[in-house]
Amino acid sequence: MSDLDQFRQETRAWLEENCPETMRVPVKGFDDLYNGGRNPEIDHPDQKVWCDRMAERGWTVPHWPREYGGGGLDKDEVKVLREEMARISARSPLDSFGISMLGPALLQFGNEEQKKEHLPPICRGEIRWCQGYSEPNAGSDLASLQTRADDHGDHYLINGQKVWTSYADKADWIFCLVRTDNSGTKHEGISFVLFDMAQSGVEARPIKLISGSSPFCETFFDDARAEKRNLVGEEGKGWTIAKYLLTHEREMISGFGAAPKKSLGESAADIMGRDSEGRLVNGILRQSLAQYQLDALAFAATMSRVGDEVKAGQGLGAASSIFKYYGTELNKRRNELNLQVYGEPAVGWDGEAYNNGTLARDWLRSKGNSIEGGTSEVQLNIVAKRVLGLPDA
Amino acid sequence: MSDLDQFRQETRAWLEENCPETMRVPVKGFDDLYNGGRNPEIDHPDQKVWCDRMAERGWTVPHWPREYGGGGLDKDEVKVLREEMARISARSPLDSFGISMLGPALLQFGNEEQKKEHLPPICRGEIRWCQGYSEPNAGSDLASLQTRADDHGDHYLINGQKVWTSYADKADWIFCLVRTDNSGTKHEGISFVLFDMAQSGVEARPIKLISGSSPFCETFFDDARAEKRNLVGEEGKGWTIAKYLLTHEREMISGFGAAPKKSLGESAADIMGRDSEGRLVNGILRQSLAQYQLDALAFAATMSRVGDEVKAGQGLGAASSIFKYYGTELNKRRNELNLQVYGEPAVGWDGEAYNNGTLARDWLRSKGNSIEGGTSEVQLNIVAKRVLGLPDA
Amino acid sequence: MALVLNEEQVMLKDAAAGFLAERATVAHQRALRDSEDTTGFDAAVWKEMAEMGWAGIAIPEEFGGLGYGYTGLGLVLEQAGRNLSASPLQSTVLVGATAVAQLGTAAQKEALLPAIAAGETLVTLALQEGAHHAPAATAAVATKSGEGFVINAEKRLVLDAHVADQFVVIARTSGTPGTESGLSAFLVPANAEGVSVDRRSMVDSHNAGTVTFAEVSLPADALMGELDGAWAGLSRTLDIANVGLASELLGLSTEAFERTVEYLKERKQFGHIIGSFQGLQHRAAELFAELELSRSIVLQALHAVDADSDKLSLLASAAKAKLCEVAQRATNEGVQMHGGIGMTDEHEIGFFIKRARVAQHTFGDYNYHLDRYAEQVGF
Amino acid sequence: MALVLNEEQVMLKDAAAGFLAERATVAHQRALRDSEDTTGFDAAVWKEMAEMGWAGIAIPEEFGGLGYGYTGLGLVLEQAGRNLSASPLQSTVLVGATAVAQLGTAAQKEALLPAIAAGETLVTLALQEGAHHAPAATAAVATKSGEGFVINAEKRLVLDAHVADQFVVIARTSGTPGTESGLSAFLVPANAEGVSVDRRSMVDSHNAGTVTFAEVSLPADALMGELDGAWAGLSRTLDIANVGLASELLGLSTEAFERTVEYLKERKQFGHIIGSFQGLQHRAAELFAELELSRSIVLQALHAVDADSDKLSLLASAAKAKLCEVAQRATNEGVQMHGGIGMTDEHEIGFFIKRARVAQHTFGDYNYHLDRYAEQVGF
Repeated sequence: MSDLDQFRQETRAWLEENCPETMRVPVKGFDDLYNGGRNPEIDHPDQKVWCDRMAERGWTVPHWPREYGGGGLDKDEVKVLREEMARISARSPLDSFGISMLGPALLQFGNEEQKKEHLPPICRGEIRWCQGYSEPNAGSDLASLQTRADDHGDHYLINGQKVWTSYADKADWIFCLVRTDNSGTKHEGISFVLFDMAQSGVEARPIKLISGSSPFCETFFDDARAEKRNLVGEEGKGWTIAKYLLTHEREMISGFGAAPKKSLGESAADIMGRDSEGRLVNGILRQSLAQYQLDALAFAATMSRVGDEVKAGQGLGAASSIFKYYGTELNKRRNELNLQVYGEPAVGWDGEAYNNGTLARDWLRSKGNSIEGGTSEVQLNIVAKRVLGLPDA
Repeated sequence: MSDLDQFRQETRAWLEENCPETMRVPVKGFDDLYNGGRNPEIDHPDQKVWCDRMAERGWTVPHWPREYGGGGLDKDEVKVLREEMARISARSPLDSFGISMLGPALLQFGNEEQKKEHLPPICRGEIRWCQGYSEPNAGSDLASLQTRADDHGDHYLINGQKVWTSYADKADWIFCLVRTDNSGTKHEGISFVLFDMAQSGVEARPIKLISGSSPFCETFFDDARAEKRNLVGEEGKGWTIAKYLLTHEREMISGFGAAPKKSLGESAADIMGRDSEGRLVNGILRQSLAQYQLDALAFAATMSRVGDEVKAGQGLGAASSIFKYYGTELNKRRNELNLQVYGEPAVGWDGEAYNNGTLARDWLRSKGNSIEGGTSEVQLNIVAKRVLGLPDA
Repeated sequence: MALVLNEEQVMLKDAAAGFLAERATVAHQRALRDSEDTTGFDAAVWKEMAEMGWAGIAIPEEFGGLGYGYTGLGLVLEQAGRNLSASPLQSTVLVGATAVAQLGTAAQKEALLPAIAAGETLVTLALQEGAHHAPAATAAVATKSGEGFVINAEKRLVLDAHVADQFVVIARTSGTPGTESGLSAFLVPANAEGVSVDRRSMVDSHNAGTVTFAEVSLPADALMGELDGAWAGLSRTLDIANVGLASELLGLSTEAFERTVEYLKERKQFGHIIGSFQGLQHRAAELFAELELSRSIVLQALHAVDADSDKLSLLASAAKAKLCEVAQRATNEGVQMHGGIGMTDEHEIGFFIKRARVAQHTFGDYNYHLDRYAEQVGF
Repeated sequence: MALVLNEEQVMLKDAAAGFLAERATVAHQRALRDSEDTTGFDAAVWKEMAEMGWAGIAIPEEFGGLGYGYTGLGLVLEQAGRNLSASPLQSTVLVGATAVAQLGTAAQKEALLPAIAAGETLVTLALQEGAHHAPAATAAVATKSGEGFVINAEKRLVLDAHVADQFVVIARTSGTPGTESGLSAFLVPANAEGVSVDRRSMVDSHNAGTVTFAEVSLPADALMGELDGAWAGLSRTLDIANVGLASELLGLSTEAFERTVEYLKERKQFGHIIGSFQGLQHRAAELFAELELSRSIVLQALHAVDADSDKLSLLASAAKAKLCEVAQRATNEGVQMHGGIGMTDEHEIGFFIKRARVAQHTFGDYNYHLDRYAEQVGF
């Protein structure tokens, strides 16, 4: 038996024994994921049990090094673990910005002490992180941020305001872009610091969205304290890390646009009926649906192609520059079509008959996809200038 | 009997007697119109007979004053004349840029001598005019024109190059924008002059278009002479006249987009067939056609509305600012749909089976609609800035 | 009829604009929503509207109305669209009164139209059964029982269902679902036995509900017009309803657009007013063009109603399809161009996108009406 | 199969790009057009192509081909699209050889495929009868006559009709127009009695014609495959033909786009390089995105041919529909963004828009294939 087969056998056995039955049911939505933290939101006690057991083996973040709390698994082993978890429909034990955003940045830009201090608690689900990027007067123009960090010897004092900080009201620590220097161009003088949210100088107020949920906050800093040992990278060089994370985030958001499992056109035909040739009765909607599905197919093919090109050692091609833009626009189209296909229940907001407005709320939420993480307009600017080489105005 | 009834009776009788039978057949296309000039292109001798008879009464341009060779008719009389001509399918006796473009400009901006000199020959079809506006390096940016007019006392010497001069190879005189002064902004120092094309310093070379026809020329001036008495308006103030004529031209071009008499959707159903419900079999094309026809209907309603608003004394509303843009874009859509509806014969270029490529050539010609007379992009800039009040970059 | 407003109409439009911008604004709508108001509109405001005659604006003078025609009502609805004002204008003035006028007997008109015109009675149409507007697909059944009828039906998206006094219920008295013949209309009081109303929370926070008619016994005179013969009157009612909704969507889209253009003139990014970026300028200019087309087709459709044109169905579907398309574009551009702030509940632009989609869906969306338009045009 | 090119394919692509950019460019195409060349392509260039093996690129090695598969042919066609090269690549290599391989008997394959691969024989498909591609609607009839058949047909848009040696003619041997069964394929030599070719001048100045088959007598062995059973092989031939045309349109669109972007970087208006205007930048960036999607779907469809995927029909229609859409947009933007100069015959951009529309139409346009795609997907 190969090592990998043996690993599979052991993994299967361990999962069978350790994954609680309640954690073998798929999550219903974002709110159902376990995010950890000092005061975790726990819908079911098994969530913590499951997270702790996985964390003990480093399997909450199986591809990170063991020394930082990860599982130290190689690509093939990670794949086996995912497959075996999928086999029993095991939930992901832990979902957090620490894993998806800060961790990769620290592994790339952090010093040894920072990795040692911050990564293990992320793996164990002990500390929940949020991201302090956008500001009220710096939306797409992120680099014009004004939140100030004043040098006080071994620490900074932070003053200013962030907005669109995801779950800042529930996070323990923040990774935050601050201005340590005003003298150069706007991209210079930005620093990337980490600090604890549990201090008197920090206040987070949730923002209610048009979809009715409040995943984001306005966050205010009034002499909030950040230790200098928690400055990541050099002072004034934080923009490099910010760009790295923005790209990372865009790739995550673009995933929204993947082709759905069930064809929307078939759902439409089920709901609205077919003509004698088996075609959706309404030919107008049929055109929009066919064009949407065609584009979703071609977009999925493009994501595969770029993946295959990377695997073949050809590097990340120019096609990847369109992912964020196209994926989010596609997702918005999909959501508009949902309203047209599902009709009256899709414009319902509350109540069981409308499944608490899931379709409408998803539709409204999708409008943010082409704004957050760099608007579609900014994406198109980037393609025009960096890929096509068109000049500045 | 009212005066108008009597006018109708007399007009009817006169037309019956004077309009040759051959001129009671509708023209087949642009090339079939009579344009007059020193060396007129005559497809049938009756063209000149008909033009001369009408010109004698001033009816080639019935709404111009009698003193300048027009008919001196009021609005109601002009309407009666048109109706009576339509009754017997009488052709328009004369079609020229002199009537449609230069005449209105001279009536507005010319001095008495200029009107007396130039308008009567236009009415009589003796002089054919062309327009010298665009230059190779000043397409949309018309005001950056470089053709130079140097002052030589009683005349200018013109040097430079024009492009897109319609039928310059067939015209006798040109109305031309030239630069008389380089010291101010680009809009200043432009003058509007008239001169004879029959001189050694003028050369016109036809440009072959993608549609295969050559309605436009490149025109070269090498010390071409223009008399100062043929400067229209003040020296250096020609831009005002140019703008007046551009607006005039845009309104003419926007007329292309009017809703067609026969519904394209019905033609498609005749050619491609209907399903059991009577719908065009191909639902994809049906969607495009329905959307096109809907937009054509709404555009026609908009042109009516603006006309009614003007009649009601409300002035020319903001809606008129979209005519050129929308009308030409609509016409391009119509022509693309023609290819899809008529299929193989519509991509034919020559030969009887393809009616000498009429559909394809019209389709190609339509591409120029959104370029000539101010591109669609320039039109959108104008709406954004002048109508919506959005700021300059 | 010239495509311009006459003096009387301009005055009406200005009056409506002034009144609604003060008394029934988006802020008022937000307050109604957040307080979970049980009426769902401001009864005092509605009373004032009725006093101004709006409840009977399109009702002939012989029945106590103003007789301004549907062009007049369209102008008021356009202003309601600009302010997202919730009121019984749609349920009762646009649809209910029209249904009574088109379908009712002389006695029913005598009884109801003056009461509607006085703002005393709310009448609404109970039609839709499935997820989509599909009037010929009506399957609800009314059966003969003695002199009268017994009706069984479940109807969705009934406007102002929770406060209506009377329902105009469309049910099948013969034929099979999918056919236009065999449909009849009945006048059913809200307090009849077997009628139950489930008020529904829709995305626009306006007022609609599901109404169940369980073995509801009706006297013979509850029948409106001919037995089995409701189609023609229903069709005309729906055409008018859709022209009215198109008017509302015109106002809504225009207001969303104008607010967005204003925002483009204020917001700075990358050191520039974002309204100076040509990419946004061209999109705004294109949308402006579409809104001008929208205004024309709505006005033409309103005139077709008042002129009793035989092109009404064609123009009604044209106007509704065009306004569904343009409202979707205007509200989507509105949110996108506002950026992050447009995603917040605190900002008002979100109210426009929400109301738009419900109005688009009501009595047939873009797909329904563009399809119907193509049929009317002959292909 | 990974969606990347292997080393062999990259070399093939580079070789094709180099050769065509030198020997069969738009300028060559213009010269052929203006001299009213009777062949319509450069026979010497075609000979060189055949010497490089392109005539047999997708033909199995057992029949004298290169056996590079259709992915290889697609790469060459993409380069032909970039240069608008006229040659028998479409008529014979893409369609004719495929029809023989899919429909022919063993003897027919033996006789024809090696000759095609050697560049010695041109074979083309004679299918379309009406204004539109509609294979099931075929009405031309072949009747039994003794041991053989007599065929009567008028076929349009037959590629390279005027120089073809053999026609693969689709005719009905039973059934009624509109049904898929009852169609048969016949191999008809161009010099058979009753065959007349009318070369047609199309907008792209490439080569197509109308072929009339008047009482053409054929021996029994002219039948390709089963009597009445051509549908499956014809369908597959058409799927492959459309994937090949999509490859050509991909090259054409990409080239038109790249030339336009270059022009945007050079042309000045209002004191600025026009490529600095955000309105044009966004349109160019959107088109770039569509071209990347186009590349992916074409590659996926080419792989589906070579992998004998059961999704071929779905992917072929997807690829052709997408490329019809994108080619239309890319060529229209090309002319518009070039402005006045783009309208002149002297500039080359016009050649792209002309070839695009003919390639779009050939074997089914956007409307045909998006409709077919929706059917394949199940609605």
